[in-house]
Amino acid sequence: MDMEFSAEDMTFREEVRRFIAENYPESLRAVQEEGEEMAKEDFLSWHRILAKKGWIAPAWPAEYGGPGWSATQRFIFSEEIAAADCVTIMPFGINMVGPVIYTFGTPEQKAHFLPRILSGDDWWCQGYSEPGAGSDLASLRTAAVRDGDDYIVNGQKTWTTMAQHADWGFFLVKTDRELKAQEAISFLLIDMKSPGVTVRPIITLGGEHEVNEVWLENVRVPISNRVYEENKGWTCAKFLLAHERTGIAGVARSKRGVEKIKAIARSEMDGERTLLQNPFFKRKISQLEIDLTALEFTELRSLAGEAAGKGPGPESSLLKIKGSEIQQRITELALEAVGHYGAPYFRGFGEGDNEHAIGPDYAHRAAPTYFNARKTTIYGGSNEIQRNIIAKMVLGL
Amino acid sequence: MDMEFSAEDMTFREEVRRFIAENYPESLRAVQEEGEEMAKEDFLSWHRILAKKGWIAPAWPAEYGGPGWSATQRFIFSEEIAAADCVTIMPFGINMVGPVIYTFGTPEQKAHFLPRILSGDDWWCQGYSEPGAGSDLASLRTAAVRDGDDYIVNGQKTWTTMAQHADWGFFLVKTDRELKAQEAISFLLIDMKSPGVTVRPIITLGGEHEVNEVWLENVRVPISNRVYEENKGWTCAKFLLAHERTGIAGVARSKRGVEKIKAIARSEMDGERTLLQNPFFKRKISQLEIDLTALEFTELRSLAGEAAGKGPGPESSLLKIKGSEIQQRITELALEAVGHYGAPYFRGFGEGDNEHAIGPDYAHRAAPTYFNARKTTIYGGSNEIQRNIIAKMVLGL
Amino acid sequence: MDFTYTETQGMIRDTLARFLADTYDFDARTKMIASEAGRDPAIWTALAQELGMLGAAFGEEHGGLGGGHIENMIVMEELGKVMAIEPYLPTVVIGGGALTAAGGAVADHMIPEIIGGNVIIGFAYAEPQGRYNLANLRTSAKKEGAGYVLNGHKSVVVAAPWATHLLVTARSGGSQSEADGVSLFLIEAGLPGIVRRDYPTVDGFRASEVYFENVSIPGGALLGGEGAALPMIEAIVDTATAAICAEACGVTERLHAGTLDYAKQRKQFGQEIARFQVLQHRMVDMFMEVEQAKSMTIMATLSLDKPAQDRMAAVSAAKAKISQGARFVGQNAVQTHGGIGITQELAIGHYFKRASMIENQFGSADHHLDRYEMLTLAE
Amino acid sequence: MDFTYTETQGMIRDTLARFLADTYDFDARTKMIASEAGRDPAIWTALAQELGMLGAAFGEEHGGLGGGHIENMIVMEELGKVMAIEPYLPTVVIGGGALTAAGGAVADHMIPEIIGGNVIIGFAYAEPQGRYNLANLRTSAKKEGAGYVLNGHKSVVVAAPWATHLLVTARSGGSQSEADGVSLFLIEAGLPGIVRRDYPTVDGFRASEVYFENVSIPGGALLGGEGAALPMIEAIVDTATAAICAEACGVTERLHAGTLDYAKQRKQFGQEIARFQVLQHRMVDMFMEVEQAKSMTIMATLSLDKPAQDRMAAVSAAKAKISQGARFVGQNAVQTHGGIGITQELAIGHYFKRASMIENQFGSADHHLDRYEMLTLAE
Repeated sequence: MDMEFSAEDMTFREEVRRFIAENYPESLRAVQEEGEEMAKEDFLSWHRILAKKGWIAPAWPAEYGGPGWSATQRFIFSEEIAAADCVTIMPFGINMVGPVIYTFGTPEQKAHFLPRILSGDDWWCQGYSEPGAGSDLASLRTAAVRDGDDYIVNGQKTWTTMAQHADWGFFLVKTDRELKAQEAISFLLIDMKSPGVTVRPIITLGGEHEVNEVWLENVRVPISNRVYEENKGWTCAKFLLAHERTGIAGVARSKRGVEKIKAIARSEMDGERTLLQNPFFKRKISQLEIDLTALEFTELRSLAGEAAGKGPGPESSLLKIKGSEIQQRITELALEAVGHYGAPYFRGFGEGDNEHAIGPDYAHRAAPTYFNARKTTIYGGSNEIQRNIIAKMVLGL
Repeated sequence: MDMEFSAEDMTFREEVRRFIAENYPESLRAVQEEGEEMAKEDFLSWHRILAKKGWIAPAWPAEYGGPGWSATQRFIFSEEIAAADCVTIMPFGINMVGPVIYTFGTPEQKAHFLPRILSGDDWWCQGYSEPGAGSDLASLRTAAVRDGDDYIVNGQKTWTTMAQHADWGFFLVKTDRELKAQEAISFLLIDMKSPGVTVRPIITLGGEHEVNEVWLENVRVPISNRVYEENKGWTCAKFLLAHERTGIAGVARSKRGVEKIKAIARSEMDGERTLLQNPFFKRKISQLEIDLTALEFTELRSLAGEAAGKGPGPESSLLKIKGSEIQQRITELALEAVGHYGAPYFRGFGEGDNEHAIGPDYAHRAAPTYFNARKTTIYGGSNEIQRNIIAKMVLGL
Repeated sequence: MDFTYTETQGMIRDTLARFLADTYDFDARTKMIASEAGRDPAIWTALAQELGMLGAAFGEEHGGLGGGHIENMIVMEELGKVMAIEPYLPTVVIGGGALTAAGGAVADHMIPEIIGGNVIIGFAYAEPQGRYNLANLRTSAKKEGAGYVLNGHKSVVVAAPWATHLLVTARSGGSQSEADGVSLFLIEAGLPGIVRRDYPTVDGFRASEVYFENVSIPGGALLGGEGAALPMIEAIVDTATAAICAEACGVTERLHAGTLDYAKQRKQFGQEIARFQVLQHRMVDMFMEVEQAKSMTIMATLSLDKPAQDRMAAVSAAKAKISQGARFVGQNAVQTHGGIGITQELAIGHYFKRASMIENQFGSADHHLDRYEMLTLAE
Repeated sequence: MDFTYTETQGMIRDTLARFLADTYDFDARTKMIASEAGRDPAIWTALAQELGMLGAAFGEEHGGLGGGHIENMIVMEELGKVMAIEPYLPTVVIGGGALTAAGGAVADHMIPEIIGGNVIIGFAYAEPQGRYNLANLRTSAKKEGAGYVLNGHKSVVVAAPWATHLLVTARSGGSQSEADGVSLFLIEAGLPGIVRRDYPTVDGFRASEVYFENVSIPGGALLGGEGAALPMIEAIVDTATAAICAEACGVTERLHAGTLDYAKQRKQFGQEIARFQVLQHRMVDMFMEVEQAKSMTIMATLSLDKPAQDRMAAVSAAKAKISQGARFVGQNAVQTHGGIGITQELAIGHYFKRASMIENQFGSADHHLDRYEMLTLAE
């Protein structure tokens, strides 16, 4: 038992750090610091740089274009990416549909889609949730009916993140009205430019346009775009859910988030002292750091188990629960730290206004970010669902 | 709207305070400070003094021997009793069976039992819970079968507080095997000296003998000792449950408890400062005080509602939940405050040892009191049950 | 001891509740906020002239109904229930409170104007460096002739874009955080040298950064003694703090009720989510926070005329508890709603935003716990 | 990075677990505690001589198995699972740790005695005034000839009634809380002038107040440099703290497992209480605390040989988290059991008592948060 990184790992960390320093787009950094919504091209610029380097898909097998890293290397990579405040790589292609395709797809699907996911040529979105069936995937109503070599798809999806940019979406649809829910679901890849697909924005509390409703009206989807067997889509979905939960702890990003809070608390004054010298604010930070350490070592233990051949099991729900709670607490502390300047709201107001934001730079996104972060305990299977999963799968209740 | 006490109330408070100062037994105070278990006579000495004064049953109607006080006076009385650290008057006669008897009892029952409750001649205990049916009164199994002018009672009760001293007990028993639980229960008064009654101690975590198992084997109980109609005992039980919850907030005692913690924290050193100067310990005290203030004013609002003719409703479960949580937090702070000296355990060890306790006076009961206080969220309907009650009765869930 | 409303107080509450039910539903509020002005001035006029509501808390000698803190509590709770963005707090509670405290000719002139709905006041007290310390002021008021010259920068002055007047704290002497040397001025909002930068707030109000650049103000603008206004300002802010505690009661009551309604109708896994025990107990915990918020609001409101020490301890106890309760209720309302709770579409998310802002307004829970300890646990 | 046990480590764990399953069930433990001696000496002898367990953490040069902190972690976790009252912590982890650190002739002599089960050590470090500050000492060691004379009072010395030796911290110079001037002595427990007052502890151990009244001790009793032992004592206490973190993992794992078992069998309102969602989620939360306790214990244990700053921060982080977790798991185990959880009859209440004592042993959560902040967040 030891928790030191090997010399090779340290060298690797240096290499990653240097690569980011030398290649991360300056222009992107500027957009990030403004705190405005990213354009599609902003996300893609960094995606393409990583793709060119061969580092865009750390977890993919080498045969499909992954870099062939160890679990430790992937961990180091994610730490460095977070430490350098790089924009998030959209997970829908790389982390979600990609692994489903290389695990369950046909040779043709692999050959066509995987390279385009890696390159960023296709932007993906996820068509899972439906109105009235948030975390309850078994009660889906979107239906696909066979018509020759096609399915005709009708229904409505919601909470579809970044669908406004998407070229493709992967959808769970019912392909049999007779069978029980989980035996009647298929996994379809749908071209978002197909006739009958409509994307409508949902604006969230912070004013962000991240999620959408997607309406499907008589959308024609070739049967060849179904992954795995008909009515076996649940297998893909379960695989993907487990996959999605690894990394969802977000340890590296939260570490970076704690550092940012410290920086804010060093610059905010609380009377004659800095806010970081306020014992109670400091205590919230130290408690957060300690909880984050507990999460980190729980994730490392889980990774070690994975390396030893145990797949990410239902205990990864723990990582989701604790990870999301910590992410929220970071935003709570930021809002508390900025005091009066948490109130002003600028998004979409006075656009074209060249003046600097009101209050310190870090203040004007504190409240919207806090509001927005409430989603972390809701999406990806709400924390209540995660507790149900642990109760059932781990505790046998 | 105002929250000041009237001049009459202030005079009343003075009178109560003076009475306690002049009449509370010094010998009892000494026993309390030792922290050992009280003997029956210890409890009764103070009971008899209050009885003689006519103050033993603040809530009873004057016609049955109550002092005829207003809700505010009762509140003041309870505050002064707590502030002076008087021993608790056992509730089973005065607060529990007494009100049931004067509300539902026959003239004979009233004439016989009420004076003896007031005087302290009869010590009462409560036979409700059964093994396997803690808070679930509807699934009782103790049964009473008619035999001439008597019932023959068989069964087992548990968690029977202070039954080792009891002359009489009030019991919930099933009097009909056919009917549904709540329609088959009767409320019996049982002479604890009857043949077939066996009391066995249960020792709790702190080493206390407070609760007992009570075994009933062919115990013969005259039908004249049934309160209210046969199979209508549930009515008495519900009435009593509501009655029991008023005052269960324990605000006055908890206020006194907070003062004691402050005194401990003033005398315990934490390096160069007192523990009360430790910002985090101080914060726990201030948070506790504030939560207690919230509870106090919630109780006062509830009392005001009562005075305005609204009986104590199911929202009194709030008082039980928050009151018990606060009582527990007080004991947590005491244990935390005493540091190393929380560990030594003396009850029943080295009895007859005249030396002083190890560590400061306030230390040696901290851990047992903490352990014992876990009961407050369990008994009287566990806090989970109380939440179920609010969910159902207040929120309509 | 008595916790019941008088008949008049009951009428005030019922009248206001009916009016707001008619005029201030979620859609109407959304439209006001999205409008150029950010409000519907007709509402304010109606509150003043049709309902006489702006006079509820003022003395009869000024044309009011003879009420006080309790009337403010009633009004603020009702406004909270609909998330009203009306400038009642800065104008009536704060501005009116300052005028009542100061008395004299300015009060005799201005209070009827407030009651009539002709005046809106912005409270310019916060500064970028000052956090929640009311004495930490860089804004200066230099004596010049019979008047003063104001210079400085005030942060997040709620309702300033609508204001006819500004109530300004400034330093007429002393060093930056000293208790002595703080003065309070009520000035016209349009004076030369007052520069505003207006913006919306995350919870639907409009506010401004206000810059004073050599603003000449008359001597009559001074409320209270020159350099000796801090105790009065503290009392005013305590009154305001109790008022937003009352608003929080309205906001959290609706967060709880909305969650209850939603849970009873929303189905998952084949049943109403209200049937899940975890959610039931959570809604019970929310209920208990709302009830305790009400208790603490009454306690604080009834303490506002007590001696300063007692008043401050009571208000800080209430605000600390209510800040914590507002967070708990708001977060759990959103969580219980799931995705729909974090969209702009439903009212619930907006109640959550207001609850979140109330948390830190006039001081966070930590700030008030500090103050409470200083007053009651200093060793 | 590697979180797996070696084959030997796995064997140690399995052997110990089997032995304890056979010898240390709840009834056996209850009898030991109730006995005059308060323990069953045969167990200690068996641990030493049959299982060779007391040598697991010692170097081969002293006849041990060549292990260290990880072996202590394994043993302590297993002992925690049965609430063993064996003096492994003061004797092997603390006494053995001090001897290993000091080295030299005394180590060569004493370590084999420990491994053989012939020695029991009590760690006399706490004092009535000192709380968790290891340097706050009134016990004095005055140089006299080749030796020292000890005077003072040590609090709650666990296992002292059984001890052959005492490991004593004392001040050979400096003022009461100064870092300099602290010395460490290993002395025989029966020396003239050592007065004990013995008592049981609430969690089943035996302990003593130990009074030194002009106790003459030889110069060879000194471990480490005279007046310079504080860093070594801090390292030893950190090692002990990590060890009770491991014990806490065993204790809380059993609290959780016991609660799960009970909930699956206990019926109320016509169904197993394990079917109530509120209890399910609570048991999930308990599970998560247990898992995180394990993670933090590994983290702290693997940090014990790091530089002092890093070691202290790691141990304090772990102990703070585990103190909180032990309280949460213990309280909820009892609550879920209901009345039966607070009787002496069931094991669960005794696990709760041990968990409650672990909370503050070697420092409360607040103490360790303070230390963590001092090390990592000092500005």
